[in-house]
Amino acid sequence: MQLFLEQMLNGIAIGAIYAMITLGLALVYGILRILHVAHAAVYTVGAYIGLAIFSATHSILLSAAGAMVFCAGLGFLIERFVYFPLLKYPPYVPLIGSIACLLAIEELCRLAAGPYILSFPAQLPFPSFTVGGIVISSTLTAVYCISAGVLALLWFITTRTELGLAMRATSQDMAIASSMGINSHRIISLTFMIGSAVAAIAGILVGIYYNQVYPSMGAVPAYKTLALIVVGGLGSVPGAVLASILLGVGETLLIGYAGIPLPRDALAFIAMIAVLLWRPQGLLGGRG
Amino acid sequence: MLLEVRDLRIAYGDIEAVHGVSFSVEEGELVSIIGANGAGKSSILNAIMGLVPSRSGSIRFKTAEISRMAAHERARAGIRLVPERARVFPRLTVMENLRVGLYGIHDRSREEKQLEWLYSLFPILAERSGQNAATLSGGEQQQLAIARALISDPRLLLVDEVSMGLMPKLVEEVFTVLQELNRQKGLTILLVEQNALASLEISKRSYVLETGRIQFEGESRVLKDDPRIREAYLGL
Amino acid sequence: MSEYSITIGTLIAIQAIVACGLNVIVGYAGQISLGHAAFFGIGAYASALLTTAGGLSFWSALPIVLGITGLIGLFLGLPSLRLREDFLAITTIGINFIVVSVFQYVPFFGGALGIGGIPRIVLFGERIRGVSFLLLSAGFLAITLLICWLFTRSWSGLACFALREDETAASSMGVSPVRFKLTAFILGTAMAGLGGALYAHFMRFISATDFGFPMSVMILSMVVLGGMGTLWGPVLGALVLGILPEVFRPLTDYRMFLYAALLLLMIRFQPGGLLGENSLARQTLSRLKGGKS
Amino acid sequence: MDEALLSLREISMHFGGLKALDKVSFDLREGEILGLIGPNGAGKTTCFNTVSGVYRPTSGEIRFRGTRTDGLPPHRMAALGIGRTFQIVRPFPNLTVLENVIVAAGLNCYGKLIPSCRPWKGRKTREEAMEILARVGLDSQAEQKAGLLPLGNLRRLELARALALKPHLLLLDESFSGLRHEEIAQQEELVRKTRESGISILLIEHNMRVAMGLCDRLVVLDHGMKLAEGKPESIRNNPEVIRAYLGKGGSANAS
Amino acid sequence: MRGFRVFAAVLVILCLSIGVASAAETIKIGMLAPLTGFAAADGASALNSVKIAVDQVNGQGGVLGKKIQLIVYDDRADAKEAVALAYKLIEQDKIAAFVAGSYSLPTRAVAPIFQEEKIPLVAAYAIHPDVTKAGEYCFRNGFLGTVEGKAAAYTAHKLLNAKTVALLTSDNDFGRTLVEGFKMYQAKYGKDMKIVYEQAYPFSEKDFKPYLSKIKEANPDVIFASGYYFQTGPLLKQARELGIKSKILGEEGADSPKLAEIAGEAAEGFYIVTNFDRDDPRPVVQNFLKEYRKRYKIEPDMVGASAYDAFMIIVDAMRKTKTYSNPTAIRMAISKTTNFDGLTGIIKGFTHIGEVVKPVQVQVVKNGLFRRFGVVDDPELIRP
Repeated sequence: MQLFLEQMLNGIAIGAIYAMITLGLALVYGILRILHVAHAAVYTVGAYIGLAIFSATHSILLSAAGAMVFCAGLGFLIERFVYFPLLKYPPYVPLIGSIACLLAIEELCRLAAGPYILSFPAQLPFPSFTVGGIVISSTLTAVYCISAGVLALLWFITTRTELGLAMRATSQDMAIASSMGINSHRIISLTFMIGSAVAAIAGILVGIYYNQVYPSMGAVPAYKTLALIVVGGLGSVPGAVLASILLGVGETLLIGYAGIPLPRDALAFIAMIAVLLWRPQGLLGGRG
Repeated sequence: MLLEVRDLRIAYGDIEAVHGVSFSVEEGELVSIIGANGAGKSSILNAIMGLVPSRSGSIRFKTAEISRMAAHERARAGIRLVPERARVFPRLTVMENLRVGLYGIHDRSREEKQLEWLYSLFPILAERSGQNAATLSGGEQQQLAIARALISDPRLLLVDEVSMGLMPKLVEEVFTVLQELNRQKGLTILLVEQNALASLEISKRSYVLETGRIQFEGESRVLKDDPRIREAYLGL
Repeated sequence: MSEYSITIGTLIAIQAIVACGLNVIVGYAGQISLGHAAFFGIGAYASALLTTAGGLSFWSALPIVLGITGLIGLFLGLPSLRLREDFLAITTIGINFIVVSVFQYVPFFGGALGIGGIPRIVLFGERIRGVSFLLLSAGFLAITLLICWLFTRSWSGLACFALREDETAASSMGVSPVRFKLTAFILGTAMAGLGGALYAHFMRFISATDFGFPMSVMILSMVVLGGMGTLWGPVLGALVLGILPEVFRPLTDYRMFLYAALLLLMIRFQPGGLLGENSLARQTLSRLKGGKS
Repeated sequence: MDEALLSLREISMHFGGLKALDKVSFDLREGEILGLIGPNGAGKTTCFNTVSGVYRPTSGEIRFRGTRTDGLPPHRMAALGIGRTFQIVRPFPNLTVLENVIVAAGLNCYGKLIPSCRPWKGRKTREEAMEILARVGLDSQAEQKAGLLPLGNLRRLELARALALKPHLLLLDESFSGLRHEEIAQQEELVRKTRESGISILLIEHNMRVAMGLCDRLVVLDHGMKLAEGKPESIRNNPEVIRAYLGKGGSANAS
Repeated sequence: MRGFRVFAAVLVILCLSIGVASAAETIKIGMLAPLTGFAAADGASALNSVKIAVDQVNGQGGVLGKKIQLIVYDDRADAKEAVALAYKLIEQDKIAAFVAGSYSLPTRAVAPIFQEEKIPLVAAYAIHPDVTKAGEYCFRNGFLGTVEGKAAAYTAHKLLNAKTVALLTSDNDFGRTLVEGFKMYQAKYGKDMKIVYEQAYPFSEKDFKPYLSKIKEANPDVIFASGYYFQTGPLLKQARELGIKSKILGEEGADSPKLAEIAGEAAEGFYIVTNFDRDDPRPVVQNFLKEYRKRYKIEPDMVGASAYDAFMIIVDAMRKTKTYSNPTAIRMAISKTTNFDGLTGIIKGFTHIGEVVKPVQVQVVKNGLFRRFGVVDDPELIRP
């Protein structure tokens, strides 16, 4: 029982981290119908910028804020200069652009910060608990609190603010939304910026959680998150979050109990194909 | 003149759908453009709203040339559209759909009043306010689309084929509401309709459109009995 | 001709064969596939296993390899019949990841150690290597191109074009979408299998990582950059993307960055491909001809 | 009854809760031009799509030359001898005009393995296709990319493609919409000639002038139900039809 | 269009900037290393160390009066690229010998080529058995997986007195052969040491808690966790977070200054079997450490040390035979290497298939640094 609970707690934490990365992708897909693989590059850059600021100031808050701003800018640039001009082409064209973007940014990170794995020695000011023999470390607490906070904030923005309403309206019918006075260009850019800012937090969190930041840290998330947004229902943000957490827990339990040495990415895609066969629109997908 | 359209041409790729139409709407008027389907009516409304680019011609609204403005700028200038087939946001609730209509207008006191008024106009929307718009029936969606356009107090309301696919009784109701809005609140409405007789009934003036051209125009009272209408529709 | 350029040339020829196969699926039949490297790998593993564990010669193994890859292609082409574009794109990525992990984690396929000791191809009693391997690959590339060319001239090819352009209209002309989409998948994946078999016997040692998703992207980039749906596009794409990294070689540290940046610029400014409609090459060509375009 | 080429019996089509078609029945006789008309949203296109095999009707029966066809996919319908055009033209834009027509000429090759591997660039095929193009007046544009044609020519191209199937029945989906006056006249002429060559025609048309002038008989749909059926003159004077088209009016000024 | 013109201009400039390096009368030694891509850190490490070696040799006046010129290409740890580059090194650069500074995959692919062209190859840290099997021209300065596995088992059994062990293995070629070696030792000498848990984990794994939770239940004396430092680092941290008290033993993949950075406190008391002893008092080691720290402001690692030795073994052979142009002689000299004073220990020699024979080092982390813990030099164990 204790083992099971430990596994669950850990699985949820992993799922929460997945969710933070997948969120931005789901947001972007929902609004532009683009598979934004380069999102993983934004996440990597977030970790690097966060680490750089942290090394200079030793303030994790400043580091997070700086990384968010920087990544929001990066997301904006990618949207404006890569995706926007390619929107009228079939989806594989922006996808290749996106992959090229991912590679280029990864390489830039390596050139700027060196090929070595850098450690992210930040201590997050979160307590650790021991409940009934189960240890919940401070990093785990941090992952829970921060991801819950980010998710709540995002939920608040999308459901309770005018901006969120405009984002949702734009993703459902861009033309009609603009005929209601919504500047859809700006909303698209803002969506990218929000998604990218969240990716920055995810990057920093992962960096601290595993205590490593390196150029190719986005390689696995880049494609795995694609499977996750499909499982969740393309474009559905709550679906993506649900899928991420389910996958985190599922992976952990499978590995913990079945002892299958399958790489996790393949597991995600197997889950995706299973879901597609059973429910082609995804777990929470709207359009079938 | 609130809206003045001169020699408007609209093309999709190589195919020109509207071959140079001119018409105008005065403040407080209810004007209808009628014609069988495929005549290009919706294209005209979409071009005024800015959803479809016009190839040439001018669109003046409140003396300003708007034909090169973005759709959201036109919306902010006071033009609102009730689109064909309603096109409500399916995964927003009724309430949220209405709120989208208020985007960029920050006057909370007015919001309450407007909602109250719209709910009295369309009681069913009050009942369904928490439901996703996709769950509404066709008629309810159409009412929601009208309410969504009205909530911002537009200067000019563009209404695109509200009668399409609706049961006759609902058509009547919707037209009555439009007429009341025009008469009692002085709302300027440009109506595009296939349902000729109902449109002629409530509008002051009408334009009859056939394959992308305005064939004739006049006072609706007079046109009602014009045999040319029947001809345009039924090919007599 | 040095072994170095022969090696580069051989690899380009092999990749061009695989790219031609993808072109049949994506360019001719209009079906998205982002996991083509999986079939490249299936071909390589099939040939490697048949010639090592199976003891067959390359030539007797080849038809079996083509059959296996074509059959698996048919099976994996089935999702294309019911999935929307984006779902299909991601599903094919998934197939790539799954196939690679099967190679990597199932001991039958050599697991993480890969498969080594793959024999050389023997032709007319001669062990093929160096220039002869290049010529052999070029020969196979020529055959592949010939098949592509014949395909575009066959009713099947025409049916695929029609499907690519407009599925609804095509089916109302009597073209069965199921039949011809699957035809394209079988043909395209069999070509990837051919490339895979050549690759296995050229490298004589293969491991799963050679056929990962980055390889799929590389192949797709070749097709898109060269000009999708054109006969020579994939070959041109393979040439450009095969030679560029070598040209950038002296810039060691900046090489991959420049490569990625160039790919980005090319796709950004020539999204239709170098030989595609309205491409710079076509425009120049028509300007040179002086005729009206 | 026996001579009916195409017959629909109690066809219903439901999309979720929406009844797009409600028990529609009618017959099309050999050699006839039958018009399917009705106001926007009346269910014409849905009806058309059940006949052409795009939709499988929720209930009811469709027979073509005696065999039951409801639920068959479009390519099987084509093989049975039903050609169609599209309301929103669907050319194969990157193929030439000639190739567009040749696609349809391959009808007999697509079903079998060996013939489908034969080349399509034969002289005979080409000549046949050119002949059809000449019939619709597109022979001079044969080598042009179809995507570059103006709408009027695209409508003719669609007709040519359908003719290349050598069909018994031609389904024309608003083949006149978006055309200019002179083009409409040409197109009408083409349709008449087609019928004279022995091909029966079912058409959807909202341009009443065309429908009235061209069709032998008309079926009027409204709100998914058949409202009337008969010769153009009787339809024209049918008060229910007039009301369906022009609307009722009169009662809107309640206040 | 303007954008395209800029792009074209960039392209032209790039092409022009690629000059042709002309070489004076030097001895050319080739090397492939993954300088970009996922393995870039190891590539950099290997290259940095070999550069020191080159400068040291040239500082002493070179070999046989000639300077050594190192020619390095980036293979991105990709077999395809490596094959082409091997030919480039052989034909265009006409190298005299080759240092394989890359991973198993590319090294395994190029070994037959050097064998065929009769150019001596010394693999630095590639561990696949096939590398040396390519022929008599191929040598390896790193340990075979089985050797290191046996050494690890010995360490756990004799040095750490384990009665129960858990094996958590990186699922790649090295991890698998390590386990093989570990079990070979256990079957022969360690019947009283029980394997209570055995599991392979995929290479991309970063989260070991599912495995560790199970291991915690089994509560072994020693956990033998193979893998690279970017895997073992988080593993240590997570193990200690879960409250696991078992001793943890890793292998040379974890031999990186980055390990302690990543694992922090949790790295203390972590053992590895490896190919480099930092507390070795011999001048060759201490000079290297000093120079490396001075130049690169970072701690050197096993990868670098192995590459350094691979290079030095070649140089040593050239000096001994007094030739740099006769590959057969160089090859013979390498195969006859005895008691070579190497950075990674006293190299006793090479077996007839080209595998190195030298002691396996056991290190332990103290105050964030790897320190000597012991040496495994039982000839029974270290002879492949």
